[in-house]
Amino acid sequence: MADALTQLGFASWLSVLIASIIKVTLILVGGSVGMMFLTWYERRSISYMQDRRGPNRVGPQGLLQPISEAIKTMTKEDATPRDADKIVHFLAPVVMLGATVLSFAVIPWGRMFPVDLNAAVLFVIATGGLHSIGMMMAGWGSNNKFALLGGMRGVAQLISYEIPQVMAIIPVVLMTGSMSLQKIVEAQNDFAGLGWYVFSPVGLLGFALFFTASLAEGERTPFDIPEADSEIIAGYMTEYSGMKFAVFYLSNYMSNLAVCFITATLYLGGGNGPGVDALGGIAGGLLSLIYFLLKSFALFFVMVLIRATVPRLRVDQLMSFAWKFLLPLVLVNILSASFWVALLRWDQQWPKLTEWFGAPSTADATNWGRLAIAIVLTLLINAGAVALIMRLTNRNVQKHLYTTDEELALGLS
Amino acid sequence: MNPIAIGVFIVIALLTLGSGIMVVTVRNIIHSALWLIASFIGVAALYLLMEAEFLAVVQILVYAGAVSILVLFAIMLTRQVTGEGVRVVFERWWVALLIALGLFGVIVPTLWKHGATWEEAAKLAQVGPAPVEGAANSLQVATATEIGRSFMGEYLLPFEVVSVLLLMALIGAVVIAYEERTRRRRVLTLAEELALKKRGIVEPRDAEGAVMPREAEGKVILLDSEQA
Amino acid sequence: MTLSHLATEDVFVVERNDADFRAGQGMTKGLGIVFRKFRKALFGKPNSDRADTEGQFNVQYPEERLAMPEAYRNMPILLYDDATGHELCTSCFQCERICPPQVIHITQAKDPATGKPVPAAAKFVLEYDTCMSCGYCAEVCPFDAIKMDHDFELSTANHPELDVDYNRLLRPVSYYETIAPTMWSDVKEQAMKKLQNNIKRRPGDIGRDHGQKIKGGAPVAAAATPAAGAAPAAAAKPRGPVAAIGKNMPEDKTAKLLAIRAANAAKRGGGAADAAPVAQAAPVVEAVADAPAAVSAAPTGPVAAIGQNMSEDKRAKLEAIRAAKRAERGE
Amino acid sequence: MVGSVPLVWVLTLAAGLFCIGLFGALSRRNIVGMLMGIELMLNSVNINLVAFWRYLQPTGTAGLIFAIFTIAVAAAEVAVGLAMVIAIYRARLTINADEIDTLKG
Repeated sequence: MADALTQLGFASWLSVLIASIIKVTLILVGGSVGMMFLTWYERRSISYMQDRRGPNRVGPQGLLQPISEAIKTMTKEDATPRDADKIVHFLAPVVMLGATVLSFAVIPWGRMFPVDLNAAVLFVIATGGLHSIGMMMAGWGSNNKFALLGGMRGVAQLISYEIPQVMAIIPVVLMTGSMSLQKIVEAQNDFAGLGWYVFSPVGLLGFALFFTASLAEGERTPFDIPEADSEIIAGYMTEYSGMKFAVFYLSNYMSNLAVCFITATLYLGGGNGPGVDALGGIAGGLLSLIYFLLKSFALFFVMVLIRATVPRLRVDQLMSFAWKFLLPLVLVNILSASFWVALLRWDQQWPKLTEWFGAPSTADATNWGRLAIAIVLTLLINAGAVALIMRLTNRNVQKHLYTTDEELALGLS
Repeated sequence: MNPIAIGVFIVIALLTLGSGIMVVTVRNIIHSALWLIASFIGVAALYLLMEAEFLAVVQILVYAGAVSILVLFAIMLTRQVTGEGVRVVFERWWVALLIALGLFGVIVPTLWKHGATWEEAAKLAQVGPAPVEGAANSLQVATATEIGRSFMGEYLLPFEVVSVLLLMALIGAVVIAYEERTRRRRVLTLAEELALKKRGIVEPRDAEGAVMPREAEGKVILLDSEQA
Repeated sequence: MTLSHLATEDVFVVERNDADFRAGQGMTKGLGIVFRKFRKALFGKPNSDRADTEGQFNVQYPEERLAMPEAYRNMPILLYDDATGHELCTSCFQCERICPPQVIHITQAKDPATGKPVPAAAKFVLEYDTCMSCGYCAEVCPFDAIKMDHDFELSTANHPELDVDYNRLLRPVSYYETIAPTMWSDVKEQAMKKLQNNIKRRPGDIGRDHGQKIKGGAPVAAAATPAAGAAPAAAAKPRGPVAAIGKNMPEDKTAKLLAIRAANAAKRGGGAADAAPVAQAAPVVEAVADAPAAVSAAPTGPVAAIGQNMSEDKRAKLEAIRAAKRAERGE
Repeated sequence: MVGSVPLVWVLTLAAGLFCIGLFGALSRRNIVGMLMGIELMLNSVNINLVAFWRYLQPTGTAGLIFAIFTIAVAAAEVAVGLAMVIAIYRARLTINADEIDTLKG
């Protein structure tokens, strides 16, 4: 975009500035409109899951409901507790929203990449990590015990789930050989745009693990412990009202949107799909955008489905799930990913082997054989690991850790 | 000269140094930690400006996301009292100020003395023609891929040593901070506190065994052998 | 809802002590159930079978309404005779005395010539904001002059408006007949007889024409509802005074509301035969076309309407009691 | 960046940050405050490493690698240091450096 502006006769620094401003505006507008749609979408779909109809009054099918609610929250009184740390209390939602908006800088819309950062994948995780600061500020600055509890819980949860989340991405990075989201999308364009990572055993397990960890990162049910309303009112948001609360809400939903976008990009091929390359040009770009949004909103539907189904976890269950279940599986997945890469991309890993056997190519018949071997091998490793972990974490195997009802009744616990 | 780059650099420098000064001068230790985060983010922006994208992201991930949170947790767990009249710095803080200013006074002239030499070297180091203003830099700076290759090749041994160090730190931190059940202190309920008071058992004491003022210690009592 | 309705596929027993490999089966099944609910609610027909556990049950309130049970009570109203315009109230102060929150205030009318009290009320004020809808007044009234209304859309931004005076409390008997046909038919004879006795003792226009502008038994209907042009007179007739309460509404909204109410009244089968064409004319009715047959058509008359929510034997019992009463009165 | 901002500016910034961190580490009574000062100093060193890498050897990786090692060591240091702070607090109920003087004669 900057080049086009330079050709129009702008000074180089001015064209860079203008292009950046346009991009930032588009990202902000896209993000907030997406968030508005998301709130409507979640409420409508969860309503139908609960045999209700949901918001359907404002605008066609209630589509304007988010706007009316934005107006409502913004005109509400913005109360600050007397003993709160005023500045920290004020800055907390700003930090939260800022972190979320930052992550949108690298998130692709179909095949449109706002910024193609080298370490884009890591960048998204890092900005997600900044949420914990905002949460801590909100919890501490409110001078409210529920807020502090919620903030502490939230931070503990966020830094625990960051580890499986980052490590679940490593297989994707290994298979692509790059951390740039653009390269990751390009690498999933085989088989007429259907060579998504989720179709390989490594990618499938990675997808499940990453999505689960992301649910916890985005504080979605069943991991919404920081704002468990039945226990600690609204967690770190207890003392927030009006505009600041709206900013928290916006940040939450925008980060959920970002999670869906990132998952779709990493594992579901981003904007890839049949027909995108054939069309090409602007039509292809539009089709890729449509594919991308479809995938993302299907993922969000799964989030809503989980929210409508699964009850909230306990804090200790949450932690043991991260450390005893997700983390070992993620490590095993990295192992099988390295097998996968070694079998399919050995020309890049071991130049000596290439010298002896020649480079593997997709057209080669032997490559299909290698692909089959890789699939079988990784499938065996992953399925075995899942079965083992399931078995080990089974209540019956760990019977000594649990008290039975009889023991409870006898008071032996 | 690219005015945008210089402007951005000055803004980042002011942010970093300003929040650094706030870190060491602010009374409230939690505010101090929050300013530290701002300083870290300023440094990350500086890395980004120097095209060290991977390092910038790592800086945010490790420093702003993890270290600062650890610091905040430590502050909150140790319940440092920052009321009025509590000294936050040593009595002879001006000595520290003199040392710091003296060091700065030594370093900066030295740097500027060699500045011209480094400029020459820097120009030589940029492969190809010197970067044209505003145009894309033709130079291919090292990216995450090269870093990875270096870690797996040239720097393999240090890499392994660092991973062992991290593991040791992990275990060590757990061992040091681990709290045995018998020594656990907890906040008592009002009823428990009253009951203990009635029996004359508990008066909160500080390290020297002197009775602490109630406002200062916040209902913490010792339940272990120290109490006897 | 009976247990037998729940087919075995709807009940999932998760054996907690099963040593087998579970691998999130419970979670998958749970997600499946919720998804099925979603599918049925989204694509299925609106569900009116209360025994079923899935599908859309919602009534889209302002457009669609459930029929009220006859005995539903919200706020008290006063009745007057359609034909003569005479109010049924004789200002006997029974209601004022029994009212627990003491929100009824009556002034007895006096004959201007003699200064003697007349069996009619000069002023009758009821504080709707404090009224608790206990229905004691209607219960205690010996002349069946005070009854409980079904109208619950009374919200207003103007608080003093809720101190309702005589001319806004009055409703014609025919209105009450449409909302509670059975209950009225039980007491009709008696009440009318008492009214005739009272009229004899009322000189002049006392006890008549409290803001109703009825002279000589002119039809009450259209007078008070100019806005309700769309709604047929017969059905709209009772709602004149109510429109006064909602006078802050825009015209078209009022008209719509009246049409809806007319349609509902027709659905209830409340005796008004000429309301039948309304039922077809009003567009709203189509929205609830799938509603249970018992609601939409009431061929068996008022009794069936009242007993919608009753069990068979209870209804039979009630019917027997009523028959006995009627026999007692010598019908 | 390169060609616009001289290397010396960046190094001066790093020197300033280092001195600020030094002042914090020396003057604060609170152990956590001292640790924060040390973090600032480590950051300024990292700035130096990256700046020298970018200006003098941009195609190599030595500067970046060293910066990453510094970050790793700093993370380990903070983890152990804060664990020690918590342990000290538990034993002495204070984290002021001048009050932890059991060894003083």
